[in-house]
Order: sequence, then C-alpha cells, then structure tokens
Amino acid sequence: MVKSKTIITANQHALIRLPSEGLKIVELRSGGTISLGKFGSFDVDAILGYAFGQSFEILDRSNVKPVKSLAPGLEDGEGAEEVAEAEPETEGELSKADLTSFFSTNAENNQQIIDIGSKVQSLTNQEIDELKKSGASSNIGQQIIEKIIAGHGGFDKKTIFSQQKYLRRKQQKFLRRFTVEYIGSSQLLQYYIEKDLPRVLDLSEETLGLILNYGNVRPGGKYLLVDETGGVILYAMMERMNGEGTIVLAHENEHPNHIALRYSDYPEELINQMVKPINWLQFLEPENEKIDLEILSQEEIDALKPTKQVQYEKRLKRSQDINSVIDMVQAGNFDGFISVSTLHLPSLLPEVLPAIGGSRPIVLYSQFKELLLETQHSLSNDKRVLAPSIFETRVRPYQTIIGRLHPMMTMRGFGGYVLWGTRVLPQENITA
Amino acid sequence: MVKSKTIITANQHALIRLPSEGLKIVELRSGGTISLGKFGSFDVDAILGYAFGQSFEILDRSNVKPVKSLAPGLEDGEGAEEVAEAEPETEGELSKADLTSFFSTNAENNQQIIDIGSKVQSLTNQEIDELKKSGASSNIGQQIIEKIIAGHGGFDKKTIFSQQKYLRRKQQKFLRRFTVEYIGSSQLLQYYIEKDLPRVLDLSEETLGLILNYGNVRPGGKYLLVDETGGVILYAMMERMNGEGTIVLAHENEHPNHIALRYSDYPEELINQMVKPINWLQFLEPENEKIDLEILSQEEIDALKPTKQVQYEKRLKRSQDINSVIDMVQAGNFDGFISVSTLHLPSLLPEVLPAIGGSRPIVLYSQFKELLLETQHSLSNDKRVLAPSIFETRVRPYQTIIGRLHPMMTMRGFGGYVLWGTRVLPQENITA
Amino acid sequence: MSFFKFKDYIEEGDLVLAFISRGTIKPITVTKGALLNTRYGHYEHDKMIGLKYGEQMGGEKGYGFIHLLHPTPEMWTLSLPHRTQIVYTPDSSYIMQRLGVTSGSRIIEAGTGSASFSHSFARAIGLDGRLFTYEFHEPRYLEAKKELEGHGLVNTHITHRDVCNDGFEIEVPANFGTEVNGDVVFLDLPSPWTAIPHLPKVISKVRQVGICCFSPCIEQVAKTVEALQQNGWTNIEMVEVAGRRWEARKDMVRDIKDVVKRLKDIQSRKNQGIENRRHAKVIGEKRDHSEVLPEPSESSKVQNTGKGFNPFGKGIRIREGDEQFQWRNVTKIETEVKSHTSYLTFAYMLPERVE
Amino acid sequence: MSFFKFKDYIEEGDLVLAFISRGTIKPITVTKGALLNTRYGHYEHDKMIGLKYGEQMGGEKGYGFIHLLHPTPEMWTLSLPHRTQIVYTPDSSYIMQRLGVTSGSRIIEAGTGSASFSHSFARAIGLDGRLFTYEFHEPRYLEAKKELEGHGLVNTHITHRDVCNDGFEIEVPANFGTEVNGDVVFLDLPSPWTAIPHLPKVISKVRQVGICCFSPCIEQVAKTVEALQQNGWTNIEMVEVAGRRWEARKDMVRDIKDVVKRLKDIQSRKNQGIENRRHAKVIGEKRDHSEVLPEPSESSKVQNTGKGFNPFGKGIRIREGDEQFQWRNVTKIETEVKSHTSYLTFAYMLPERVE
Repeated sequence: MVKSKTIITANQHALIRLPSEGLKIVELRSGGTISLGKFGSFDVDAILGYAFGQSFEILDRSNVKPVKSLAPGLEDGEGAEEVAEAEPETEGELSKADLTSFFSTNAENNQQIIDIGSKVQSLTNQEIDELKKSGASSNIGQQIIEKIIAGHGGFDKKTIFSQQKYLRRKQQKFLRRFTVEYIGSSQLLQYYIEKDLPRVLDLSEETLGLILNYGNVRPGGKYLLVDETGGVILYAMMERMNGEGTIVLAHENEHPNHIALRYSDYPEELINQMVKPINWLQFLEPENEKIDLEILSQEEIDALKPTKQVQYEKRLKRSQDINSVIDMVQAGNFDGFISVSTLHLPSLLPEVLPAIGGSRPIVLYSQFKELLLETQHSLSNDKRVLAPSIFETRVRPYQTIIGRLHPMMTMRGFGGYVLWGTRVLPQENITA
Repeated sequence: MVKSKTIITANQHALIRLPSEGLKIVELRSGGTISLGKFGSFDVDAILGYAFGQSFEILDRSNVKPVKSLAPGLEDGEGAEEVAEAEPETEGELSKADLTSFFSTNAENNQQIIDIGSKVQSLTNQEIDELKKSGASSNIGQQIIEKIIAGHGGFDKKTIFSQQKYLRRKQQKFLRRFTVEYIGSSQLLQYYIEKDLPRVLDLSEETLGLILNYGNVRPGGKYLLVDETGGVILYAMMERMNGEGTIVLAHENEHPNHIALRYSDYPEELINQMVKPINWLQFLEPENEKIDLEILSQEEIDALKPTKQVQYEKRLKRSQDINSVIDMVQAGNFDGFISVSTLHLPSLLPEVLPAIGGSRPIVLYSQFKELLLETQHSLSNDKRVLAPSIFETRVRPYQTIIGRLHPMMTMRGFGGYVLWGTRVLPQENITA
Repeated sequence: MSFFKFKDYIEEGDLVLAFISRGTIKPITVTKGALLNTRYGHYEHDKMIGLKYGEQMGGEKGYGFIHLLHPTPEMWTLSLPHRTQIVYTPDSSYIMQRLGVTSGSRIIEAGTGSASFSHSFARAIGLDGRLFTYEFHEPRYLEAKKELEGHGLVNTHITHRDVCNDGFEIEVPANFGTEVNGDVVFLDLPSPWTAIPHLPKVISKVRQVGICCFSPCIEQVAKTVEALQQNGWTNIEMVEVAGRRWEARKDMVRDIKDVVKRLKDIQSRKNQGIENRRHAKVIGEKRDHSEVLPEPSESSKVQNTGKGFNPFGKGIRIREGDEQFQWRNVTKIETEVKSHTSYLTFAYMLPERVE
Repeated sequence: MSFFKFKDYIEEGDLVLAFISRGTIKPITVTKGALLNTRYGHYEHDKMIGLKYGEQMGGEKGYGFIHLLHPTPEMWTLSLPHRTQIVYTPDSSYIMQRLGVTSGSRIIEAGTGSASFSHSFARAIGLDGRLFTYEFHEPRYLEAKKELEGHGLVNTHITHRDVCNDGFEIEVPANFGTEVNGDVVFLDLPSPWTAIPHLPKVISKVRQVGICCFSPCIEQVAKTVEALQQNGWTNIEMVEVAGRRWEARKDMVRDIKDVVKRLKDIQSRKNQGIENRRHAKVIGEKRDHSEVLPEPSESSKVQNTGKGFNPFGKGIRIREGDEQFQWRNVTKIETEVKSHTSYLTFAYMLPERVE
C-alpha cells in the first residue's frame, strides 16, 4: 500500500470538513483546483505536504494559508483564556470574543440552528456582498461576522442561547476555512452518515468500533462478512487488517457492492487479494455452483481464435476465483462472522454457523433491537452460540467550553444494536 | 382527611430511611418503641412534632436527638467547606473528613459496595462490639469508623475509590441515624422498588410522574384505571386528587387488590367515596352483571329474621355499588384511561375506548417496550387514538460532591415505558 | 375552557388546540367569523362552536382535517414554538413527582419563562394550591401575565421582579394567604445561587421545603450546590432526566431462502439470454437447477404469493406494512433526540435548626 | 495461545478462559496434573489438552460443564474481577475507532492499570505496531509486566514511572524504534493535566497525534481541557459513552377474553358452592352465563388448550416460554447498568505550528 495515512499527498482522496459541518470527499489531483462552492476554491498543490488534520483558510485567488483550526481567533492563544474565564452570567453579558470561542471548540457537533437572523438583521445582502468582495484579507469571514453583530439592532437583547445560535449560523455561512482529513473508516462512515444515513443502516461510529472489537478484527484473520453498507464495514476491516488476511464477502446479488472502496485508494490487487466475494447461492449450494471448466491444453488454446482465447482466460480466472472461495467456505474454520445487513438472521445464521471456527466471535448488527431479539430467541435452543447478548453503545458529545460545559442539547437518535456471541462446539453426551 | 402531610404525627404510618439505604414503613403508635434491628430502637414519642424529613440519631435507651441529615459531620458546617475544596488528586491524598463528606451528600444512591474490608482489617469483632457498648455518646458510629480507619493497616494504600467504598460500607453498618419521611406516592413506590420490584412492574419514580402528568390527573377528575401494582398508582392518583373526584378501578379478580393503601392512612370512607372497583366481567358484560335485587319494603324487611335482615342490607349495598359503577362505565366520558398492567393491551383497548371522553388522554404503561410497540401497531388503523407514541424517561443521579462531580457509576436498569395518545372522535365522511 | 376541568362542547371564546400534525398544534381562541388557515386546509371558527372536544373536523374546501383538542398543560407545551426556555414534560413531571407537588401545594417559581411549567404546576396544585411565579424580563412577564389570566389560572400570581437582586417578598393578594409561605421552590435562572439566600423569607417555617434548580451548565450546578450548602439545605442531589420518544415501524423480513431463489432466477434468466443470443456453446459450465428453479413470472417479482419468492422490492417501491410481504414490528427513536435539557439539583430545608 | 492469532487445539501451557457462566469466566494456564474446581463441577487440565478451542467439557463427576475459550481482549476483560480501573469494551472500542488505531499504530498509554485496555491495543496494532505503557504503582506494574509477557504481547513495552512528574521519555528497546514517537495517546490518570506538558517529547513530529483522557469527575475534565488548550492541542471535545446490554426474554400474553372467562369460571364455581350449601334461595340474583360458560375442568386451569381459557398461571409456577401458553418476545436490560465509566476528552496535535 503506497498511500499515505499521515501526509496530504497528491493523487489520493481526502475528506474536506467545512465550518458548516459539511463533509466532502475529493480527489487531490496535482495542479488541480477544488471548489468548495460558496466557501470558495483552492489549489491542490497549496495543501500538499501538510499533515492530515491540517486546517486552512482560503485567501484570494485560490491561495490558502494554514490555520490552527476551523474556528477563528485561536491562533494567538487569545481564545483559550477567554474560554477558560467565561462564566454563565445573566443575559446580555456575553462578549463577542467569548462567543467566538464558543464556536471554536464546537466545530463539529452543534446542530441546533434556529433561524433568527434574517428578521432582525440590518445589513443588506448587498452590503454583505460588498464586504465579501472588499479585500484579499484572510479575515473576510471574521470581518463580516463583526459587521453583522454591529449592525444587528436586537443582538444584545437576545438570550445567550440565541446569540450563540445566531453567530454560529453567520460564522458557518461566511468563514472560508476547511480541514483536510485522511479518509479512515470513521471519516468514511461520517461522510455516509451525513450524505445517506439509510445506506449505512443507521450505524454510528461507536457501534462500528464495537463491531470491530467484538469481531476481534486484526491482521492475518480470516473473516466471513455480510456488508450491506456498500463497503464501509469492509473498509474498516481492511484498515485494521493492514493488508494481511482474508475477508470472504457473502452477498445477495450477482456482484458484491463495495462502492465505498472507491475512496480507499487501495490498489485493485490488494482488494482482490484480501476480499473474496461469494453469493448466497454459491455459499449454500456449493456443489452446484462450483464451475467445472474444461481445461484446455496450451495447444488447444493456441488453436482458438484470439477473441475466444481472451474469453477462455477470463472464464478460467472466474472459475478459479469462484471455486477457490467455495473451497474456502467448505473448509470453514473462519475466525469470526460479522454481519451488517437487513437479512433475516434467524434463517441465515444456521446456514453460516458450521463454517465458523470454535471459540470465534459472532457479531450481528441491526438497526432494530427487535430483530436481534428475535435472533437471540432463535438461538435459545442452538447450543452452538455461547452467551449471546444484545449490546447498545451511544456516545454523548458535550459542548466542551470551560465555564459552559454541558451535553449537546440535541443529537441524532440513530446508532443500531449488536448481538455478540461466541461460536462453541457442544458435546452431545454432556448434561448439566 | 385528617392525616398530617407535614408534621410527624402519632397513629400515622411513616417511612424510615436508614443509612444503609434501607427503607422501612412503620406505624407511629404513641408510647410505642420502634426497632430498627442492628441500628437500635427508638421511642415514638421522641420524634413526634418534628417536621417530616427530619433525621435523628439514636442515643442510649431509645432516646434520639434530631440531626441535620443521615450523614455525620455536617452539623457544624465543616463538611461543606471541605467538600468545596476537595479535589481529586493522586491516590492516597484523600482525608477522612473528605471521605465523610462524600458519604454525607450521597446517602441515597451509591450501590457500589465491594467487600474489601474484612480481609485487611485489624480490628476484631470483639473490639467493635466493645466500642458499640462503650458509651452513651451520639457519636458512637462516627467513633467506630475512626477507629476502624486508624486500625486499618492498608487503608492509605487503597485507591480513592476503594477507600470510599470501604468507609461507606463501615458507615452504613455502624451509624445509628434515620430519617422519618411522609409516605407520599414517591416514598411508597421507592419502598416497593426496594422490597419487591416485580410487584410494581419495574416502574420508576420518573415514569410514575410521567404517567400522572400525561394522564392529566387532578382534583375532581373521573378516571378509569387498571392498576396491577397493588394500589401504588391508585394512591398516587388519590394523592394528586386530594379527595375530589372518582377513580373507577377495573380489575380481574373477585376483589380489587389495593393493599398498598394500608399505608395511606386514608379513612375507609374516603377510599369508598373515591375508588369504585369493577371487574372486567362486569365492565364488558354490564347487562348480565347488573344485580337485579328484589327490593323489599320496610314491612318485608322487618318480617325477616335479624340475620337475614343483615344479609339483605349487605346485598342491597353491594347491588347498589355494583350497579352504580356499571352505570358510570356505561355513561362513559371518562377524563382519562390509565393502565399499569400486564394485560394484553391490543385486546383490551378496543373494549375500553368507547368509555373515554373526547380529547382525554390514554396512558398505557408496560415494563416492555415491545408490548407497547404491538399496541401501537394495533392502533394504526383505529382512528380513535390520536398520535400515540412510546415514551421513555430515565433519571440519572450524580455523585453530588463539588470537586468530584460525576454520574453514579451504576444504577438499576428498570423503569418501564409509557404509550401516550389522545382519545378523539373521528368523523366518517372526512377524507385526508 | 379550563386547565382545571374538562368540558365537552366547544363554545365561543374557548382556547382550542387545533391538532394539525404531530409537530404542528395551533392554539386558537374560538372567535365568530375567524378562519384558521393551515397548509392542510381552512377551518371556520363558527363551525367549531358546538362540536365536541376531540372531534375531527374536515377542511372547508373538502380536503384536509384537524382535531379540535381541549387544552392540557402537556398539549399546551407541545403547541409552543421550540425555545430552549421550555421545561418539557419528562423534566417537569419528575420534578413535581419528586417534590411531592399535589393539590394544595404552594409553589415558588422563578423565572416564569414561557409559562409552560406554570401551567403544569397550576393544574396539579388545583384551586386549593397557589403558584407564585416571578419573571425578570418585562416583555416576557407581560406576555405570561396575559396568558395566565387568559387561561383562567386563578391560583397563579405573577410578579415582575429580578429575584436575584430583589428577593421574593411581595404583597400577597387577598385570596393567596397572608404571605408566600412556599413549600416547593423551582428556580430556572442563570444564577440561582444569587437567589437562594433570599428564600428563607418566603418559605414555610413549619414543614420541610423542597427545591429544584434547573441549570444547563455543570459549572452552574457547582455554584448552586455550594450556595445550597451554605444556606442550610440538605440532601443535595443533582440528576439528569433523559426523555425519549419511540415510533412504531415495520421492517420487511428478508429470508435467506428468498435470496437464493432470486439468485437462481437471475441466473436462469441470464443463461436463457445467453442461450437466446448464441446458438452454439463453446465452453460449457455444468449447472443443475431444474428441481428448484422458480417460475420467473412477472407477478412473482412484486408479490410474495407463497409460490415464488420475495424479491424484497428491488427496484420497486413497497409501502411499509404491505400485506403481501412479511414484516416485523420494530421501534425507531425520534430522528433528533433531546440529549440534554438541564441539570436538576434537588435539596431540602427543614423548618428548625438543630444544635 | 496468542492474542494475535487463533489456534485450534489446546496445548499444555496455553492460557484458556474457562467459561463457567456469564458472570464467571476463569483464566487458567493449562498445567499437567492441575484441576479446575468450580461450583459447577471439577475439570482436569490433562483432559483439556488436545480438545478444540470452543469445545464444551463435561464435569469430572458427571455433572456440570464448561466451555474452553480462546483468549481475546474482550473475553479477557470479562474474566477480570470487577474493578473500576477496567476500561470496558464500549469505551475502549470507541477510543480506538475514533483515534484511528490500526495495525502499525504507536500508542502511549498511562497508566496501565489492569492492563485490560493494553490487550485490546496490542491486538489492534498487531506485530507492526508498538504500545508504550506506563504504570506508577509498583505492585500493579509488576503484575502487569508479568501478565503482558506471559500473554506474549511482544509489541508492548511497560515502564514503571510516574509520568506526571517524570515524563514519558525512556530508553526504547532495540526492536521498538529509536524513540517512542507515539501517534495515539491514552491517559487514564488522576491528574492528566500534569502529564500533558511532558507529551511533546514523545509524540510524532510529522503527523497528527490524537489523545484521549479518561477521567471520572467533571472537574478533572475542566482542568484537562485547559491543559490541552495551553499546550497547543485543538479540536477538543469531551464525550461520554453509554454501553448497555439487553437480554431476550418472553412475556405471557394475557388476553382480556381469558380474564372474562376466568371470572365467569370463578363465579360459576361460587354459585355452585352456594347452591350446594343452601337448599333454598331467599333473595335471587338474575344471571345468564349459560352460553359462554367454560368447562371448569382441572386441565383448563393449567393449560391453554384453545378450548378453555388461560388462567395466567395464578397459583401455579409456569416456565417462561412454556409452549402451552402464548408469549411475546421482549428485551430486558441488565439489572445493574454501568451508568458512568469516565468522561472521554479527545484532542489533536498537529506537527507544525503555523503563524
């Protein structure tokens, strides 16, 4: 694997985090320019060589300068002190600097935007446009926010809460900062959570972590996987396995869907080496589905027309692939079974269990606790799974400003559930 | 209602809260003595006249003195300052006074007792017994704790956590303090939660509060109730209704079970006036179950033998009671339906809905979300219940010591779920 | 209309909560000649008069409907626009239960805020109880005063006051007793620690008094706890309340047998296609599906008839709960949960000091 | 035995986790001639040798059984006695996922504590990664050192050190690189703010470094956040992780029709009794149940045969899930939930300072 996980490097994908909590995945083509829509655009070459995680501010003509974080006002260390000293007092005493600090440490999670700005605001859109055009300064966004506060008639009469909301909204609209992150499995999942939550079946980052740990995913393992997220789980496993080991990917279509791997920058050979797809028909009726290809001698191949030769090579490769994965399933002894799918697990599980090795983990994800409940009941007389239980994990983020510390007021309710058990080998002649 | 809700009064029941988190319900008979087992005993007359909520410490010969709280060391205001200054530092720096403060503000919820004391403790049981017998001081418990700390070889080598646990355990064992509380519905529920959680169907205090508010329980209302907790819900409703209004109590046996009311100190007339029992047979087949008693004239009654006269009066009363509650159900227009039971709600609800007035709340409790889920689905085509949803409320208590503030490490997982909807009157000819 | 008693029929002047959808409940005062306009139809107030509370009402132009609900504190809370000042039902109901608020209680509340909790208090304490509520912010005070009067909360008295500086003492209205004499205190203030020292003058001297301070930030809790300790309050405990709402949903049962049947169907169609396109096979692949091959008819694609297989609606939109398929009942939490409202700090004060 | 790779058969000297019950998992080192004694039977180590991992093993005296499990960090964590020092799987798995711990990561951990998290780190970073763990408390250090070596965690290096006073710099073993050069930091210390200033000397200078501080009290979080800010860490965010475990249970369906049938049965028995006791009725009560009266036979009391009614096992103990009755699948949360482990404060450090 030649891709860099630490340094922003050309010809890789990267995640762009925007102040508006927006996420974008881009390919960093050397010499190219990337547009962030209303936030402006930047030259790829200007960000190369920095560490992943670096934030930048867009200057004029697609130039950027590195900044410490997405939030303004922290470069000079000023913000930190203000934050430390800030205390919740009666309404109206909150300073602008204080509010700015508020944003700075909360770039990620605050979703409580309420629309209070447009009604009372005295700056016209034209004035804002002029401000935007007015200069090459890196402080354009900050300047605009200050002007808006100054021009906002009712600002000091608002509650702290609505002041914060108001400023935050304005900041998100005008600040031209972004962070460039390595696309790890957490970033990939966050991206899909924001863009297409149903695709990842409501899976949260913490539940993904739980699946990987309960699944004992590590370099060199041989896992059986069902992944209906389009490859996010597959990517997370590959990331932890670091190129060593095998993932047999059971799927229900003609071809497996792991479209999310297109952002992985993994070479195709690595994917082919680690990921072995098999569909459920092949899995469950291996004898029928093995391909019994008539092997031709070199002479016979040479005798074929060139197009037929190519066709033969393709068929040969395909039959070898399918037969080898079928052999692998028939050999069994997988190091774990991980399922992140909407399939009916009580009917699926008995078909899969024989292939899993003794003492290896069974990890089943569902959006709905009720489905795992049914699955657990279906296992109650199956002595092949030891101590199955349903687990839930939920992370609760805080507004992390000293003096105003509290859990975020709202958060998304999704996350999913995990059934974890251990494959064991019951003995017939043992009675309790 | 003559009972006092504010002052500890003779011939009422009261809740006794012990340092070991134990709860006891006692009847305060004037001139009597109440034993708290290993904590000692006290004369009832010594506590009369104080306000409910008062804590006491047992002196010698069943005397008591009032103290500020269950915890020692706070009377002189000393504890508060120590608490305020205490900070979590590296291990071993925690002072005894600090630990004492820890206990003082956490009398209720800390359940994390681990047995680490007996192994390393150098005081013999005999020494402890001697200490106990040694004096008439109110500080016996406190003294014992100090001696134990002094005599405890490995005490200062323990982690803060285990020191706290150790002291707490010792304190609970030896302190002779108790608090006398009025038995409100919260106290009654807490009592049953501790003594017999299945009896109250895992109901938590916060869920009880939610039921009463969603049920719009208030003085003067006429409610239909199913209460399988033995009367805890009934008591909570009566408490909020303050003697005004009616509760029709539907039950499944010959007689309703509201045994918990024995601690209510409500006079029987009040109970009879407010609570109207009806069994489900009477509820669902009212015409069959109405009692058509042959009314006798005074002459006819006089002609009966005395035993038959008594029998007749009893039958007459019973038929009047039953007929009047059946009439009440047939008249319908109840101000709300509250169910805290294990009955199958999808089969029960359609039988009950016609009796509930328009715009009145439907509040259904279950230990299990799955049962309310089934109930909600059964309502999906029933337009008589508007916007039914399943609600969950959970209270998370904190260790409330400044400098060491954090949520309790463990808590009981029960609490239950509530389905709340509104009875409405659909119109046939309306299309969306 | 009353928060103390249900009535059955709607009259002119009544406060009615028009339930338009779960997220849209509109309070209206029934006024002759007035019209309620919603995205889902128009409704004449005149036609509401005489209808029963709870009744469904059709839209003026033949589409849409609303339900006409009687106000309760819980419905009223839901009808308010989302503002952080609202104390929602999971918090308010717990506070009332824990502090033993019942008919006859005397409550001190500061600040009034949206007056949502005031409604809940007023309902619970009944006509025998008294609620003293204080609001610092004048426009909010005026709005709340008007609302409390309009809603007939005759057991409630509102005062325009900065209790942190000026305390709670007021001239008590004639039918409210001779003094405030509160037995339950609820403080929803930015700095409750400045109000706590003023409380002894207005709370009961003969019974235990309970207090709850409602603060969003943890640092406020620390200051509050210190103030409570210094002012003689005991049994101090802070808690959080987490309220959650769940919806009933259905999730399709996707049996592995149907997966296999569908794959066979795809394969057989493909082979058919290959057969049709080509006349001669150069290189053969052995297959034997004849026994279990399903009938690949059009109907089996959209229906789980029991004979064919369930294609799980691939490429077809299926209504949740469609009876042609098998479903599981599941619950789904609301999309956005209220993960924090405020910290609730409880404490108690006993009437007598003991030595 | 290895935390890096599964093996199939048990050999002498292996670390085996004897799963006795959900709450009792006993780590044993398979030793010739040794015996495992449990409340549920006795088990000879000799007979374990050659068995497969995961195999069920019967008790020596013909009763009881255990399962012989291969160690994994998760099972190992469950096998430890309950101590607060343990970082449980919901926390540890999230920390690793959020900080991007993968094969090859270089971890700094202080303190080692029970070494439970060390096992999890060591597994995830694989043989290419390196874990530097520090423990202040000497007995714990010695115990952990022995355990880490015994478990073959060759990618892990433990140091006896008070990092708060003495920092993290150590002489790095030959195969651990030239310096610590950590890219992920985990601090489980009473005062992480005193350790944070020592970090720059041991963390990577060419890539972003992530940190997680694990503190039970909120006041520790405040000090930690300040220290992180002052030392140049950014994107500071504190979170809590709530892990819950649910059990599958069954709850009896108690249909209202059965309630009615049972009441009729009681009534009819009672009337029968009255009839039997008395010959003449003085005052009559009209009743008409004849159409629906069930057969009050003994069998209908305990069985829901479809003809009679379900008496819900009044007075009879019924096994959960007894097939003669109808049940609903339900979930029940564990009796005692871990409502708090610690606060997790995350932050990041970039290699270059920008002007």
